[in-house]
Amino acid sequence: MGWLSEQEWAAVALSLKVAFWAVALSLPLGIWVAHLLARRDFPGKQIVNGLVHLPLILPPVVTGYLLLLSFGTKGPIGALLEPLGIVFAFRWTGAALAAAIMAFPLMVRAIRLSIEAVDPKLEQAAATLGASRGWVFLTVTLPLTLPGIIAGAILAFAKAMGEFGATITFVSNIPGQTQTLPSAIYAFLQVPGGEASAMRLVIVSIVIAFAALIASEALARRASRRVGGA
Amino acid sequence: MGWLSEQEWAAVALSLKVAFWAVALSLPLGIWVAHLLARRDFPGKQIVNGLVHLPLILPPVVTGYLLLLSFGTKGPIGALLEPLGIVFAFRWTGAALAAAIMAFPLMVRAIRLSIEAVDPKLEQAAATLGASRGWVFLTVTLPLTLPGIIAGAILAFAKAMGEFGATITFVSNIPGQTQTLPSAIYAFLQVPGGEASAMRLVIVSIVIAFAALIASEALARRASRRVGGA
Amino acid sequence: MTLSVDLTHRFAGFSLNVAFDAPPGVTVLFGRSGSGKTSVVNAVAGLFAPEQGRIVLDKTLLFDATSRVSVPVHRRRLGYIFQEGRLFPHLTVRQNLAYGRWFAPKEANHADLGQIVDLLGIGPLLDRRPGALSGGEKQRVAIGRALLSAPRMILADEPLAALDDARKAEILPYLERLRDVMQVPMLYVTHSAAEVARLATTVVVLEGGRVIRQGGAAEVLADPLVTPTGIRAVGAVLEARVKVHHADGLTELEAGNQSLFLPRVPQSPGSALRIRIPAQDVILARHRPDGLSALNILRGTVRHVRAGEGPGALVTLDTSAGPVLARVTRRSAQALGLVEGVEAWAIIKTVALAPTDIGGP
Amino acid sequence: MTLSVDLTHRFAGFSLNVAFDAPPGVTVLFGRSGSGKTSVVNAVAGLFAPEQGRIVLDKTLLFDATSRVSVPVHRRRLGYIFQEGRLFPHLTVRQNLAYGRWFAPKEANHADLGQIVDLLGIGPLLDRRPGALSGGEKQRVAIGRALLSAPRMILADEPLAALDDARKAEILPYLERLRDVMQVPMLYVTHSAAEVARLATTVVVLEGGRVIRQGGAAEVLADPLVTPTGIRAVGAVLEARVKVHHADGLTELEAGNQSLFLPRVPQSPGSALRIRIPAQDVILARHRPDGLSALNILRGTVRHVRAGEGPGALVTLDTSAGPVLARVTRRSAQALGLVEGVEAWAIIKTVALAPTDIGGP
Amino acid sequence: EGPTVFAASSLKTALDLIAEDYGAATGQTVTLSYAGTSALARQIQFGAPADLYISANAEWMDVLQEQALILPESRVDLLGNRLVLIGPAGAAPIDMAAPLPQGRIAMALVEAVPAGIYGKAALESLGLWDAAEPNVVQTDNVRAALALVALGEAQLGVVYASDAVAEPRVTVLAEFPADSHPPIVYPAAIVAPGKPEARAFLDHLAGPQARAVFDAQGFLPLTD
Ligand SMILES: Nc1ncnc2c1ncn2[C@@H]1O[C@H](COP(=O)(O)OP(=O)(O)OP(=O)(O)O)[C@@H](O)[C@H]1O
Ligand SMILES: Nc1ncnc2c1ncn2[C@@H]1O[C@H](COP(=O)(O)OP(=O)(O)OP(=O)(O)O)[C@@H](O)[C@H]1O
Ligand code: MOO
Ligand SMILES: [Mg+2]
Ligand SMILES: [Mg+2]
Repeated sequence: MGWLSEQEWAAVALSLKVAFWAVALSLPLGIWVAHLLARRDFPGKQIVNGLVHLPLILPPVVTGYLLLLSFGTKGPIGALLEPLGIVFAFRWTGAALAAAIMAFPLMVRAIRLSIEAVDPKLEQAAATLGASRGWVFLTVTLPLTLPGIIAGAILAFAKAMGEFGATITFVSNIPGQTQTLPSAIYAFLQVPGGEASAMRLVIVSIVIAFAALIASEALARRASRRVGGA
Repeated sequence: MGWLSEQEWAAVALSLKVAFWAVALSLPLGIWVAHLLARRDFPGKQIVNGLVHLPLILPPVVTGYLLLLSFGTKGPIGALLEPLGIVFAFRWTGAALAAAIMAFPLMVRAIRLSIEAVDPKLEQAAATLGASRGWVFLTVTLPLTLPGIIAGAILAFAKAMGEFGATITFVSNIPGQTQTLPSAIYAFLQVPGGEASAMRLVIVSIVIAFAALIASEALARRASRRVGGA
Repeated sequence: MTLSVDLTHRFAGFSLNVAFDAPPGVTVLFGRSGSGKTSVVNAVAGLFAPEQGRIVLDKTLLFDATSRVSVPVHRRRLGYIFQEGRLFPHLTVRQNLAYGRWFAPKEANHADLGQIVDLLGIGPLLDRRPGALSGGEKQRVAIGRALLSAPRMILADEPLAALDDARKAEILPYLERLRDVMQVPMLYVTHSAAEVARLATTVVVLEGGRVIRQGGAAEVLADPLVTPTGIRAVGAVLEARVKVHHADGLTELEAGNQSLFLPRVPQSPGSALRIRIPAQDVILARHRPDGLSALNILRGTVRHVRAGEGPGALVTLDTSAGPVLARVTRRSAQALGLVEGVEAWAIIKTVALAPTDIGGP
Repeated sequence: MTLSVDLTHRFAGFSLNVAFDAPPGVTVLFGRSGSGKTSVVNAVAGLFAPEQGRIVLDKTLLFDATSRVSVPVHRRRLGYIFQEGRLFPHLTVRQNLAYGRWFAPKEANHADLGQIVDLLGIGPLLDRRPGALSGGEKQRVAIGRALLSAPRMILADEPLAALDDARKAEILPYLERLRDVMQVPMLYVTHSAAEVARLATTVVVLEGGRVIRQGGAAEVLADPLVTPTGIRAVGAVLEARVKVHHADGLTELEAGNQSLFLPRVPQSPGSALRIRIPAQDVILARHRPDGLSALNILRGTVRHVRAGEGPGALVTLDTSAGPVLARVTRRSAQALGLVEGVEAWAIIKTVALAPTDIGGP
Repeated sequence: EGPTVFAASSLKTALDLIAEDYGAATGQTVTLSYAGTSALARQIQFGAPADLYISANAEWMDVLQEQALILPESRVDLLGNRLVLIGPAGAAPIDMAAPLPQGRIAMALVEAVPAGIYGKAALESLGLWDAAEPNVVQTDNVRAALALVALGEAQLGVVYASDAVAEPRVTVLAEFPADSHPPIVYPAAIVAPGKPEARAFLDHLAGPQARAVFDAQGFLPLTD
């Protein structure tokens, strides 16, 4: 405990919370969008595809700025959601939103690739056995996509842990509320001699990310072992 | 032409050049690493896996800083390479290096997922027909992985077009040499009244990225149509 | 339940133009590799939408290209046994088998899991995943999965191709029971004349995407001009009735007013049976032969003698049990003076009436 | 070229323990579904490394668990026709066929592409990709791909299962030619007694992962105790020699000093042949029968009569052409007084000696 | 060949104008690389091809000077700036002696970014910090803080006077007394070994034409 200050521990805890919820809540949407892009043809598909990739293309500051414009208390969406008690501006929820949006293209791509790899013949077989589209998706497509979903989730988690530019622009940096690990690291790097302190936090980030990676690899391995045989 | 200044056109051209080379040169390595992670077991695999993901986890500034430390003219690797005529520091090559490293985890994941989806039974069949490991990879695994390679390349390209933090930290923001689109956008956002100028560049980014996306979708569709039948 | 199929489709390099009406029972699609059998089955299942056509099952319009009707696959409730297994790799064998039950209506007539598992001999596999099953094991699980989905109709695409004769002999009676007792109609693809003879109510013969012959099993198999899968398939199918089970393990049948002996069959006295007599298993004689190990000798009159291209000839003998076909050499036909109108005896080895060639009507 | 296999492996729930030595020619693995045939073939191919064992092809040690030797799959140069096709989906049929040629040594004895394509009837498919081929078409391309890779040995896992009889009849002679003319050894898995009789030099019968019988094709098929794929497989295999081709399309053979008539065979007079006489296609008589359409009647002495469980009995008749097996009913055996030592005549229908049951020695 | 100038991002508008004039007058192209003060300083530590460095605070210039990366005799405090409290356009001026009104206060990172550090010092010396702290939202640079006020997300902001000038959506509510915080300076220095063109441009920056531009952008030219 002595190694990190109380405020730094708070940043660690917050980063974990933000990354977790960013991934957990965007995952269903990510799966849905990935499925849409992988298996359906509809007008405007390329637009959806482009929008999903947008956060990757734009400098994070721009994304953060656009988030502020739309989800801020004065923004159209922010104003719409506020009466419902959903507030993003200057809250950790906003950090989670920013992280989720920045991580979304990575998540969607991974899941989409996995969905595309599922043999449509198996889905057809399920349909002949009486499963409707929805059930086919739930009982066949989804389980077979598991390795991709795990990969997508871990990519998104890693990205969420590292996201900085959009987050600080959107929800700024309020210690204990929106100060994530990357914000803290950034702050240290701004002042002469801050490198050592920054490195401590970098190491914490790395340890967390490695742990998450190893866990995800084990999960994915189990999922594909189940599919592979034995 | 009047719409963008000469310096801005230079930034567009530079960004394209940087993104292209970042993707083109890292692709073979990305395929190799993805194959390693997908199909081989070796001690330290988790370390390699972790290192690949590192640029995702760390705030981009940190990655940029580490690049500066190691590839700068005074850094150990930079010093090593300089006599060979390979210089990254404050050159567009450095911007490409930064973009490649930042995009690497995305590229590797996409390719890895696709490799994992290739049926090992086909690879076995190729081996029984006399193809050595290398040939199996080139003639069976690689072509079947094409959709993933295209996906990985386009993700990496998008990321390379949008990369900012590591780039500006590593190679600075020198017009015509290291000033990419995101750096130029960032600079505009730093000054009062710069939003409009920034938005013009944002639109240019988006147009380029959409064009690249649509091209990649068409390519991937053709690749998988070939595999699917007909 | 009747199935009416009429469809036209042009693939690159192959055009399909198939129309047939199938009465209740088992309709066998018979034809060489690449003749369009699987395509027809896929169209009935709803997995492939032909450019033109109409498919009606009973009174339900399943597909009509003109009015753009197409009942979704999962509502058709057709138990499809695919040519290539298509087991769910992420589910255990047990879960694969149970998959269709989930979606079947509660009131449907469910087959019994235990019974099917025993029939198919897949008890020891229940908790395994399909990945490492042997070829035949996969096929058996696929059969079980379709049977257990309480289908209104069964679509079977060469379901027994990967199985050994002994296993086939175990499964065929079950399919017969489905047809006769549970009245489940089937569309059945096979290359095996034995399976055709045993199961088929109707045979539809395809060649190059077209129906070249359609009719009752007896009729089609007796036609020497229709030999899509080789001359060995030709044979007569007789209707018979179980007379008595003898103590030495033989069952005596009556066909016309003639007696035929078979190894014991499970049917009880009085029940009707169909027996197939492959033309090449019949020997002809001009006089009633004596002292032969063959127990079944039918008297008849030669209806006609058709000389083939090779050294053989196909003789049709009208007996009181029905027409019997015999393949003999032209040399023998001449030596014996087998010409239209003469009397002759057909000698059929008892045991040549093998179990797989016997079925209910 | 000889193959020696000895391997032991425990899967969860199944243990494999197989050892056999195969002389040059075709070794058929015969056995029920799940008996371990594919596993053995995979071990020979190098796709599966058993826990214990040793595999030697000719003088080359392919695998030895003890000394941890395992020649890499691609160096074994065994043309494997898989049970499930495994065509490369991204290559055209032509490219699939040509795949192995790339890697074969230049000096290898290459089969001719055009010839194989004609044989398999896949000419119109050459520029298509395998995705939408029919089941049988896939299988034919897979056969072609293996044959064209100039293999030192062919591993064939039920290669003809998905094909119709006519197509089988076209392909079998080619496999025979490979065996006889090009001297390519084969390890061949099949459920079909006809294929065994026709191709096998050696038969290895597997059951539950163990070899229960091994021997020459004639010997194993004549053994009524070995009926892994049903009683219909039992039969005698006789060695014969072509005597003369008659004008009416029949070929006269000599076996022992007895004459046998067959529809014209391609072999020239003097060449040796193997013919299979399924036990159930033989009728026995105590007196030389007369006036029958059957041309082939062999005289012999009953060696023994084995009563089975059912109503049947298996009679072995020693003739000068070799032992002939006949399945008759116990009732007939009694009625005719068929006991050891008595004289009897075996009546064999000419055309029952069908082409798929005939092969060179 | 003109000089390459590494300058703190907040100087972009002014320096772009000055460099254009300078180019027109002398025919020399000035290459301007804008980034955060710290990033630029580090890059110079690692051998960046900079001829002139204009920092937004003294600390980073001190670091470079200690490492002998700049020519110490060339170092000048080029510009000054004032710290102001801003609010949305149209808001009423505020008396700094009274407690600050409720509402979020946007500032640059108060421990890391110069404007934030100065701002915190100023609020502390005015006795306002303890009350303000819970309401402070910190951004990675001053411009982002300005944007928060301009968009109405924050009710108050502490920024440089130079930032406030060009943003019509904000008003200056009060100016912090110059003695409430350490002096705000933008030191400039020639990067070793020293290029003549850099000296010429530095001289121009200190000259009257440049001063006029800086003035107009709200900076306080310090060099006399
Ligand atoms: N990896 C494995 N784990 C567990 N059991 C296995 C594994 N691989 C094969 N088996 C079992 O070993 C037995 C033999 O399999 P194999 O594929 O060799 O059978 P086969 O004789 O080829 O059968 P078929 O004729 O049905 O193809 C089967 O019961 C199979 O389920
Ligand atoms: N999508 C397609 N494009 C082109 N040709 C096709 C397509 N689908 C099927 N065919 C062709 O149509 C023909 C009939 O195919 P189908 O699968 O119905 O044959 P089949 O009778 O089931 O043969 P088998 O007994 O070999 O399984 C084949 O020649 C096949 O190659
Ligand atoms: O001009 Mo700065 O270094 O972004 O405050
Ligand atoms: Mg088919
Ligand atoms: Mg097998």
